[in-house]
Amino acid sequence: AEDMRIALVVKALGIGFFEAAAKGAEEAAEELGDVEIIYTGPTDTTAEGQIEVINSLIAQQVDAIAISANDTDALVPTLKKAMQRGITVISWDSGVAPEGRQMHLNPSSNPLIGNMIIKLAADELPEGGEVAVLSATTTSTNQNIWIEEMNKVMDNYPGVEVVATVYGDDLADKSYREAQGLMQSYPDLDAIIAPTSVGIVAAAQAVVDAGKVGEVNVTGLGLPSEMAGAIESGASKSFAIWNPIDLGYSATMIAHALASGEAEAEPGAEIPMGRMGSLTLDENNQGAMADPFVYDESNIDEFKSIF
Amino acid sequence: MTTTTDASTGRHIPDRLRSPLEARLKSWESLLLLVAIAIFIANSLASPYFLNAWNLSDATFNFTEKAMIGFAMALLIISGEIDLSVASIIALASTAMGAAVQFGVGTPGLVLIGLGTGLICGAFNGVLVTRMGLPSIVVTIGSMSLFRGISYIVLGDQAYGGYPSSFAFFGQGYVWWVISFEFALFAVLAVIYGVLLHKTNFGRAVYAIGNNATGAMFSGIRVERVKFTLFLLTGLMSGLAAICLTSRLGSTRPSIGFGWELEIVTMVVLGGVSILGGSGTIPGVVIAAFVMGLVTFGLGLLNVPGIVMSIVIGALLIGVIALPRLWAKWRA
Amino acid sequence: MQTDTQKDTDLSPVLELDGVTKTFPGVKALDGVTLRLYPGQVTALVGENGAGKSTVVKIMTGIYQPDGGDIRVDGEAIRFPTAQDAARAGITAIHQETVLFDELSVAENIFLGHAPRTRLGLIDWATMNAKATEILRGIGAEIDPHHKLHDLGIANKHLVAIARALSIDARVVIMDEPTAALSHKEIEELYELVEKLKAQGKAILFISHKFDEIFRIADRYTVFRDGQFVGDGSIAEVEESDLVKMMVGRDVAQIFPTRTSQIGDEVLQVVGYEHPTEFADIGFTLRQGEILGFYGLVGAGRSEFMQSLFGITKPSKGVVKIDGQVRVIRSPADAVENGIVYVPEDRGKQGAITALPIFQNVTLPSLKRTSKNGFIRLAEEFALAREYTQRLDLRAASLDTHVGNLSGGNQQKVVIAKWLATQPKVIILDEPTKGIDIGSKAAVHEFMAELAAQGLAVIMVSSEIPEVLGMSDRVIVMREGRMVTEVSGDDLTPETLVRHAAGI
Amino acid sequence: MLRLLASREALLLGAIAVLLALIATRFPAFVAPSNLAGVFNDTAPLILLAIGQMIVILTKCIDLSVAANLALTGMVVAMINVAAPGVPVVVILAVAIGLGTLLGMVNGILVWKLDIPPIVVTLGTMTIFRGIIFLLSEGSWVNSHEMSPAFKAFPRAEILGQPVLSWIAVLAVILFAVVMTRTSLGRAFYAVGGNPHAATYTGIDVGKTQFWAFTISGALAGLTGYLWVSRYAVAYVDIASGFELDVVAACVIGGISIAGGIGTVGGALLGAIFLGVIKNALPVVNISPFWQLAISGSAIIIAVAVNARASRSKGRIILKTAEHAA
Ligand SMILES: Nc1ncnc2c1ncn2[C@@H]1O[C@H](COP(=O)(O)OP(=O)(O)OP(=O)(O)O)[C@@H](O)[C@H]1O
Ligand SMILES: Nc1ncnc2c1ncn2[C@@H]1O[C@H](COP(=O)(O)OP(=O)(O)OP(=O)(O)O)[C@@H](O)[C@H]1O
Ligand SMILES: [Mg+2]
Ligand SMILES: [Mg+2]
Repeated sequence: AEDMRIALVVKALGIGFFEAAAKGAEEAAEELGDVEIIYTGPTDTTAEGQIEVINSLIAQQVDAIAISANDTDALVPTLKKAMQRGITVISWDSGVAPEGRQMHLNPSSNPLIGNMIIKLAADELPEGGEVAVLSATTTSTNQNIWIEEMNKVMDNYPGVEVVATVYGDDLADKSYREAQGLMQSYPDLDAIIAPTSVGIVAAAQAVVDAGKVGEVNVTGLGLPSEMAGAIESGASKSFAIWNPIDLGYSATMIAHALASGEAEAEPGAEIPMGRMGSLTLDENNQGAMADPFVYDESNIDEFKSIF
Repeated sequence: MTTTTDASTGRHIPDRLRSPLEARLKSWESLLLLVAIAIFIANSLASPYFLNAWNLSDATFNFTEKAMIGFAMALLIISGEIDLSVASIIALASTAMGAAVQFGVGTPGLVLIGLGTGLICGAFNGVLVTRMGLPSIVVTIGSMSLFRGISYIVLGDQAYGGYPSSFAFFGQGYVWWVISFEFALFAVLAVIYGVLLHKTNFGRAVYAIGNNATGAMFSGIRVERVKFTLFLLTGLMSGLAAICLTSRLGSTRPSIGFGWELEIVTMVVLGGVSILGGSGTIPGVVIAAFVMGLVTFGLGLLNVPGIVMSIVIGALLIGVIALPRLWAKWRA
Repeated sequence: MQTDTQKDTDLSPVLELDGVTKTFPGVKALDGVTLRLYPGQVTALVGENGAGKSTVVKIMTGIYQPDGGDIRVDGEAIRFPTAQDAARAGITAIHQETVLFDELSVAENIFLGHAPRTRLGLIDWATMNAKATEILRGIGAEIDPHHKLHDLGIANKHLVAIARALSIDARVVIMDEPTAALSHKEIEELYELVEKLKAQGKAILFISHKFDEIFRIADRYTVFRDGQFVGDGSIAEVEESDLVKMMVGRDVAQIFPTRTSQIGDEVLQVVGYEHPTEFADIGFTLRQGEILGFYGLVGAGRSEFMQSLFGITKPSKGVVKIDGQVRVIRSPADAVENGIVYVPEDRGKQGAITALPIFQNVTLPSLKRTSKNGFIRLAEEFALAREYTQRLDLRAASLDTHVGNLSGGNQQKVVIAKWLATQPKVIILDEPTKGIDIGSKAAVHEFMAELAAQGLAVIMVSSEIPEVLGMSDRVIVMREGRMVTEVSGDDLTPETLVRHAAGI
Repeated sequence: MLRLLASREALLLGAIAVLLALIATRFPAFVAPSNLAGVFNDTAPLILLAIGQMIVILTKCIDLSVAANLALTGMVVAMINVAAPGVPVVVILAVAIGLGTLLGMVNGILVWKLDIPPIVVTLGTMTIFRGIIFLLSEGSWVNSHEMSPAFKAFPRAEILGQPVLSWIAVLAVILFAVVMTRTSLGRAFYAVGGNPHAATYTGIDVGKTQFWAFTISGALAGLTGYLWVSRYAVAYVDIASGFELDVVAACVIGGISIAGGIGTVGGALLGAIFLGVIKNALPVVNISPFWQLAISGSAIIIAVAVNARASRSKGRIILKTAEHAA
């Protein structure tokens, strides 16, 4: 039979996190045997760019689209069109509004992540202190949700105060400058939380350059390969991430299951994800893959060559 | 100390040396049309999905909104000015419409607000350029940041949604079979702008101004008024594009349409409009819109990343201008 | 004069052009011309507009490359790939258009490309300013070399161009209509300078349409017609009428047209026109069929006033009445609607749109008449353009030719045709025959007379006394931005005009 | 006019001083010398690029490809560093400047030999350069931990208490101030932009001079490419994307006329610093980042309006009575 074509659409090509996810997708394809992966995405993180990509995927009549969205709402009409033309659409990592997809795969549960990022900072601050958030773009869906979840649990960390939230737009230089600005405006700053793999690297570099290693701890979500240096220099004590390879693998497995009719996307359904077990959907047709994993001095060397 | 000659009757001067047909055949547009046809053929050979009415119809969305602005931009560039703030006008107009939705404004009201915002932005640029005599490239680099900046101030990290369902027609509706509303609008505007530029006194004034604004003023043309009108038109078209794009996306974020200004300028220049002003045609811009749409769609079907497509567009832009000149040099 | 003639048989030419050809798209600007320049002699180059005079200058100075033929310096064939190569060979030129840099200082304009250096090889500004002062003083120009060029009037700019030409130690000095923008006094100084250069043994090429100055300073002449060499020889052995005949190819009588116009009703009245810096106290009336001359030294502010009347600049005070009605003119478009049109002095920039074809230039202000509901009708445009260009005896390959490809004189005709086609009430001609050859000049004069005869009111700004006297019914003299007097009838003599213009 | 020019730069200096004073009222630490030195260091790349852009604009051209050139050169040297960590920084610098120069020459050749309008050429090469980065890197990033310590250390190394990055900007300002005022090439840039027609008559080859302007702009972009990548310790396709507009904005604010022929190195320097201060100050004084774009846009518009007002000609002075009044 003809191969099933599954498109893995990412926020932008070239980001280490998504390259790793693509690896996972290929792994899943190999395991499934009759699947061809189309790894694609725009070159900059815009919704318009993703729409053009999706349009060409619709034209190619792919069987499934698994997307990490640059915008919750803007992709809905196009993805609806895809579904009307019989294409299975799921979102993963960064979600699309429910009308625009059949289901959403969260890398982890949002409350867990929100709690994790503040906990990583707070664990180093037994006396409490000032922390600031360096986010990606102002429109990034998942960052905004995590920060929201984080704010919900702030009461559990008395003495720790979030003094500012700034945006580095997932650009290294802008993130760097924002981090610098934070350190200048808040001379007593104790930690920078960057729930983005671009921001966390830039913030660590800024801390090193400002000579504030040991004073300002950088934490958040990052890739071991990119953060190895920061852990080594001490700019970052620890950070977390789920395994992007697993994420790409799971998204592919789910897309395959839905497209082949093996599973149905409806509240309460259990969808098989190969070696990752199965995913249970909640009332919004969402599910969480796994808990985030913490990396520090003790295990960084083991993972830095993997992703 | 002057002399007189015997009252000489003037010599006969022929109207033209070259027939208009000959001129047309040797024109930029013919060259570009050949390029477009070549790309079309290449695309149909390269991908089995290309020759499909619905796919081709979907592909037109890649350029219709940009081309609407491109038409007005062509006139503006021919007159010797430029507007780099168009994409930011889209953002501001979209933001204004989004805000209005929150107050329960209906579709007709939204359309008026979108167009009105475009006009106001166009007037802002127009006043700075024509009244204060500032260079348009600089003014619109400034207003590019300003207009989008206002969107960011209003929206921050929020988005506007909840557009009425009837509003979806502009970006998602079809007038007949595969002909989308946007494509129909594009076609109608192409004709309107073609006539305006090539068949009216206004168009003639635009060319005169682009070639020599001082000379045009000394010839009794109201140069500032014409330029101001062109800025208004460009703003209006940006407002119109904002309506279509917002309707197509169904939501508004301040980053909407980011980077479009350069794509639109590229389209216009590829269409043979001289960036220095004074020459260019609407048919050229229409063909250029198709060329760019075909290139992105064709390469998209092969899953070529967008940045590689932009290499092709960049190379086309330089190549299509450079090749005839190289050819002429080589023959000389 | 006798000795000069003697000289040129003995001497060999410094610079010699032989069989030089230059073709532009559609025009053979030069067709195998010959030109010889001798040391210590002034050679006048004469010819109608478009005869190829400026083109030959540009070839001698490395700006254009000839298509064929030889350039020889001291008998040796040479090529000038750039202007600097020509300068190195000792050839320098004052070009017809002032080609200088508004944003640079006077000194730098003089020395750009050959500035004095310090020992480190860096530009030595102090020496440059000192040398510039010296050269300017040498030609009697009191200009501060530190000033930026755009702070200077057109005449002073021209003096800077002359200084630049002298800053190069040249053997050949070319002057392409150098007196066109200069006042009486400055022209006299230029003549002295030419004598001085001659005495230093330099070869001088002098291009002019003014026969009085040619006969005053030239030793030899060369005549071009339609890009071809017609003849050369010693000035002492030729009559003005012979030269004219060689230039035009036929006999021409030298008279101003007889004026037959009926002075009619008053069309234009200007009361108390004033501008903060440019002009003041201007008031006059103008009637149908009348030619009103405006005389003054170059820089007297006549052009500025005319441009204000045409709506380009805003006067601070003053009223304009047309046919007895007060009119507010805020832009040239208003002026044209009210029947006032202006043929500017600077035709390349203001007069014509050189990149557009002739017919579009002619119909530009009349589009309302040739179109229907704002839509263009080409046939009517061509008809209108043909009518007026033929009446002015325009020389062009076709009405589709770009105006930029025409010679200066023919460009001027296009501008005049453009305005006549609007059927105006008042036409202002600013230096209408500046840089125009003798044949076309007569045509312009005749046409002016004809316009007046048809009831048009004409204002003519001119710095040439014979033209002012020969054409005007009345003359207004301006000095330093003010109207000093109005002269008519028997008072119209060269002496009165000069006295009032100079303020003596 | 000399006085006017001086006053134009003085005006900008004044504006920067006022801006700093305003910031100081809300955040005194910002104007501490060490912090200002930091702002200058941050602005150094913008200064370098603005000098190159100024020269290009002087010749009536524009170079929209500087940021793409920077990114491409940066990526190439980063990849060289990854492939051969032992290559000394001097060689890396030479490669960066050399490659940047080469890319600048491509622009220059197209403008000079084929007479294609500069904005078209650089619009095209801008996308082509970015595309080439993608093809070279296959879209992947070069990260901090992959770069050798020496590669990253160079711009940060301190001489007399200031980082090398700052010193390079200072040297470039001095070098180009001399080039622009005291060499024939420098003056040719002014001549070509001021009046190309007259430049030809003076024996200056307009196209060739523009070629050199692009070449210099390219060389500076290449140099900045290495400095940028090593300073931020990352290289990917989109670095410095959109930065070309900041560079043009710095020039405009610095009083460089987009029509060519007018502008100074000092102006470009001050324009860049003005933008640099705003960019650095906004996050510090706690103005929402969402205001940043609108503020820099307004600054550009105000600057160009002020500059235009200062240089507007008020007509000729013919009347004797007007002479003293003026
Ligand atoms: N750059 C050019 N392109 C095309 N044609 C040109 C160009 N320069 C000059 N010509 C043409 O060459 C011919 C000679 O022009 P040129 O300027 O040498 O005349 P001229 O004798 O100096 O006239 P004038 O007395 O009006 O200054 C004219 O027909 C003119 O139209
Ligand atoms: N410094 C200058 N900068 C720019 N344009 C100038 C300058 N000087 C003169 N002009 C323009 O050049 C033309 C000729 O100037 P000119 O010196 O003949 O003065 P004018 O006011 O025209 O005097 P008039 O007409 O009385 O001779 C005019 O159009 C004038 O406006
Ligand atoms: Mg001439
Ligand atoms: Mg005058």
